[in-house]
Amino acid sequence: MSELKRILSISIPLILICIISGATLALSFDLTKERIREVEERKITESLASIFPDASFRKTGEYYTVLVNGEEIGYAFLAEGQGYSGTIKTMVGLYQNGTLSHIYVVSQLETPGLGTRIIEPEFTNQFSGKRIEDLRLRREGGLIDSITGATISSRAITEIVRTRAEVIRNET
Amino acid sequence: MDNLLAIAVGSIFVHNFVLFRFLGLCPFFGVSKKTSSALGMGVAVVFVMTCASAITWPVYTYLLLPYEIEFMRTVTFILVIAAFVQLVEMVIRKHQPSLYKSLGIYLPLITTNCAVLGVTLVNLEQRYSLIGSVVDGFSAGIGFTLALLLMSGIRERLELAHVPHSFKGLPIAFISAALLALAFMAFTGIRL
Amino acid sequence: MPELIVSPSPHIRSDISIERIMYSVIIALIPTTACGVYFFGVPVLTTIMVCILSAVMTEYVALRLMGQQFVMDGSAVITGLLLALCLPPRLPWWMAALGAVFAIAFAKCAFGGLGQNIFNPALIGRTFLIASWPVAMTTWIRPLSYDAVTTATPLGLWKMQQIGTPYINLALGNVGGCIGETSAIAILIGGLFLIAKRYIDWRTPLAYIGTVGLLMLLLGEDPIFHILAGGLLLGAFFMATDYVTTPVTREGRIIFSIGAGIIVVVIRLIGGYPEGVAFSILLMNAFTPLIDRHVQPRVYGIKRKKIFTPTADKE
Amino acid sequence: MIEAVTILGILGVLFGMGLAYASKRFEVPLDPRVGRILDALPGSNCGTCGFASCDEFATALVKDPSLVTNCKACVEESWLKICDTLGLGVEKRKQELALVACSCDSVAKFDYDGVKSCAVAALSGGGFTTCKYACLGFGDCVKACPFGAIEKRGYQFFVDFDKCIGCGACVDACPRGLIKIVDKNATVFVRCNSRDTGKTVAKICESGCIACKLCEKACEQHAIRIENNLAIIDYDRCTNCGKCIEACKFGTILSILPPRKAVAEAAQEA
Amino acid sequence: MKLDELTKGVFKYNPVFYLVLGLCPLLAVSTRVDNALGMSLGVLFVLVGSNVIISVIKQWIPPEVRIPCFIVVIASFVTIVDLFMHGYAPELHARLGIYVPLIVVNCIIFARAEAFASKNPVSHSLLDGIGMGIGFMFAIVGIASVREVLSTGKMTIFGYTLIPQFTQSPAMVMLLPPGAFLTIASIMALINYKKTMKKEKE
Repeated sequence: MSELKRILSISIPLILICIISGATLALSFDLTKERIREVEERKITESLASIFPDASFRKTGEYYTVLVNGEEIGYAFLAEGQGYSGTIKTMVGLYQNGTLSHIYVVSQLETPGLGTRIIEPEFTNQFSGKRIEDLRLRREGGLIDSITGATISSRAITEIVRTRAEVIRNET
Repeated sequence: MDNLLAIAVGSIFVHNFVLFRFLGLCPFFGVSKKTSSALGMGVAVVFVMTCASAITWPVYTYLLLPYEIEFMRTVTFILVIAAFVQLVEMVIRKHQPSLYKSLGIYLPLITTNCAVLGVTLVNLEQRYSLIGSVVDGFSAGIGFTLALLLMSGIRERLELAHVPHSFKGLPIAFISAALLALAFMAFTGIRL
Repeated sequence: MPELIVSPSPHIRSDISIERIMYSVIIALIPTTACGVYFFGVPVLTTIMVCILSAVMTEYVALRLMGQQFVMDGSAVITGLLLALCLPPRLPWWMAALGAVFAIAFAKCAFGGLGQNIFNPALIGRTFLIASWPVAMTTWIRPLSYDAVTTATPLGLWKMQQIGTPYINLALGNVGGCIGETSAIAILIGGLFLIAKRYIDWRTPLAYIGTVGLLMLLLGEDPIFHILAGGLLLGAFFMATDYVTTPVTREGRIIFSIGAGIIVVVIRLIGGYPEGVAFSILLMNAFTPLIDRHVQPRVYGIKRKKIFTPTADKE
Repeated sequence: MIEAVTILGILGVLFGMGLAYASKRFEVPLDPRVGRILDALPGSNCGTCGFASCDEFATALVKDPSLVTNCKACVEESWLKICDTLGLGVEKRKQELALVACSCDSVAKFDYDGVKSCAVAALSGGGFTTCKYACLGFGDCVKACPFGAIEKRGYQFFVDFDKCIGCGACVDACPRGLIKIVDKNATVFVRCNSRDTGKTVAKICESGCIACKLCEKACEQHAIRIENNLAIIDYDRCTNCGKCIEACKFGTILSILPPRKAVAEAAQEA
Repeated sequence: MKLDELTKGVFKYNPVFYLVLGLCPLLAVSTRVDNALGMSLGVLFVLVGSNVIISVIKQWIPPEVRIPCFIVVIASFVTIVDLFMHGYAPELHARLGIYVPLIVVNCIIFARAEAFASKNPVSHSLLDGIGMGIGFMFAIVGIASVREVLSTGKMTIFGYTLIPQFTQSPAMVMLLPPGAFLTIASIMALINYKKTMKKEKE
């Protein structure tokens, strides 16, 4: 019996701490849950609005169907993948005819001053109106000019957008 | 399916945990004075990283995800890692005293090695599968060991050099790390 | 002051001194430098002078700060010159100067000065500049065009646009690139001079260039193009043969060269940069202490000890 | 909320129980004294006890308590604790100190151009100092000291009394055998190691021992005698009266000085 | 006496420069001053919280489960920081990335829990936590300012420009890992140099 007692006396403090910690965390999660959801949603709506202003969206599976005056004009979806030093998350707008409307970088952790320039309009505007097949760097036979000194980031985001766009096109 | 070779090369060279992600710096500078201890630490880290990746993946996928409590990942992961390391230490101590003498002393250092928790979090961020995670854990450990071994070789040679007084000890170690990181930029952008 | 000077054995009697070797290397670099000036115009002389001057000045100041005597042994001149030779022709002079200062201060003097450094200072200087000012460091000008029309290096053309370059241009140096890396013939002349004088070991460049050529051949690329293009020859003859930062033994040096060759191939084929010679030598510099440890000559009568035994300190 | 608590709770139960069970199951029988001794030991792993680490030393101590004097690094309090744990009678421990037995500014007979190490310099042409017993000054002893207790001031070396534990690591490092281990309470010390005749010493050194025997005569305890042209103190007899210091009136010629005072003075000068 | 516990962490036993702890976040997030400030505030909170809690509960913890218990406490505080930062400073949270959860394994926190909080009363542990946290903040903000100024040619904190753009071609290397190592190497060499100067004066 003393063996059991010993085991209990050792494990009970840890169990108690775990339970208290679990409760505290659940509580703080509840406190911040709404706020975090709002923040995340705002990010999505902001990025959707920047790609298709004056449109409404309907969530369809993994992407959003874009409606203007009740008419389907295209799709918007999130593409994410590994950049130079972290995950790049991009909102992509695709017209039904298979050309891109625009892209908007939701989050990235690239090198400030170098890779972060992928969020600048000078770079992202290049994507507008391009066909999916042309979404490669120019040196690789595509139509996207990479940012000088940040080829890796430029290539990463181009690849991320293209791969995801191909998947979405096949789904719709 | 993950490209396992790409994961391995990425974690060993391109996104080396020490020289690129800045994880595991304390043991990197602490245990790199001698090649023999660097190797011992490296082996221990490879072992723990691989196991930690293998254990935390099912914990996350089957315990945290279904109940929508992903926010508890930090707590559960670190608890799992800490308990696991302590268990391994006890087992080795009992059954393999000679192994304990050579590797065991590094095990307690590993619990608080940010590279171990780091690799499990990176696995999540990259959404690797179980096998991908294990490969990533293993190769991250190898990358750590590689950096540690190179550093220890450099520092052993520096023992004999007339390093200026102000640079003796840690400053020159940091400079060596800086130059090593410069050299490791070679692997930037490797694609498989 | 006593006149007699005593030093412990071994006492070597030879007229080869550090100064002599250093100045021979400088002489060996003259053809290359001349080609650089011819192809890229007189302004490159500024870059070269700025690099040499800042290297020597930095060494002077650093040694004074460390309380050591400054000796004009020519090593700082070589570092400055080599750095200048692997910079783009129209790099702003202050960047070149900063590169030389960084190379001498952090890669050489911080480690204790001549003979103590782990990494090749000139290459550290170049890599530092690439990391700091990637755009300026990859802006090349067309040779013999004095209005400085920008162009790409042969390796850049090959990697980005799959365009080849005629061998004759590569051999003469009539292509875009760093000041001293374009003319294969000029580098070969200097390199063979050093080999003939026995100041460098012929095995190092041979193993290095051979590895690159062989691997490229096996992987279906043009080996001659890859040997002639880029900084491979300059690196193989003048940087991979550095006494201080490469292994001591013959076997060690061959391992060093083969490793560097493999890294060059990896970077050129799948890496993010078109050229990898500088990085390959730096990486192998980092491996040098470990190589030296492994490839120690066996002491007669003593069993080779296991070098890596994971043990607790002081077992 | 419930899920969070339950899952973390379950993990807690799992690991709590697991660790508790494992700690029993994989318990390594350990002499409890080892732990207590280890606590008392300084933990600096200096290695002067002849063992690689304090840990190993503690294990060895339990087996052979007579080794207890090997550790010179532990303070009085821990020493008592260790003796107590081992069941030894508490005895006052002899505390020792290293001192450098040379005080001269030696003149060089030739320029030495080699590795900056006393050991190498001593072998090259018999050492470059005119006095063949003099300190070579490259500080091999400083490097050998695991506690950083030896410091170079000007040309001479001084021992920090707070840091030095008398382990003797420096004694082996000095190729000229200039470092002596003396009792920590001693106040007299011969800061010269020259066995040359008085005439020779007088010619080349301003503060060397010329074996004039004045100190020998002055000592009431007969604790000083001249052997091989050098004054040697028998610390077992010495009462620290300081008469010899006064007797060594040639001022700089024979310097028997209380080490503490000497260092304090030298420090002031420097 | 008590004030000692507070100030020792800031200067005499600065966790970064004297104890050489917490290097990973120090170098990883010191690319910009505002990242550094956010990170060090997080660390400060966790350090103080865990120090206090651990020194309260220390007497009930059996040695066999000491490490798991401590680490769960620390991890809980970190998760709280993570959640609130996500909700109320989403941009900062996104920029710090996985380094927020990695505060758990910031060696400063565990080292202080082990070495100080588990042996000292609550009030001392509180002060120790604050002191060490501020010491860390000093170090990381210092390093971040050097790196930001040199690598961007200007300095802005939360939108306010402190130093306007002074060069068009700043040294990008300072943003990359080598720059981080160089900065801390130079700072430590400077501290060493000051120390030797002081010693020589004595």
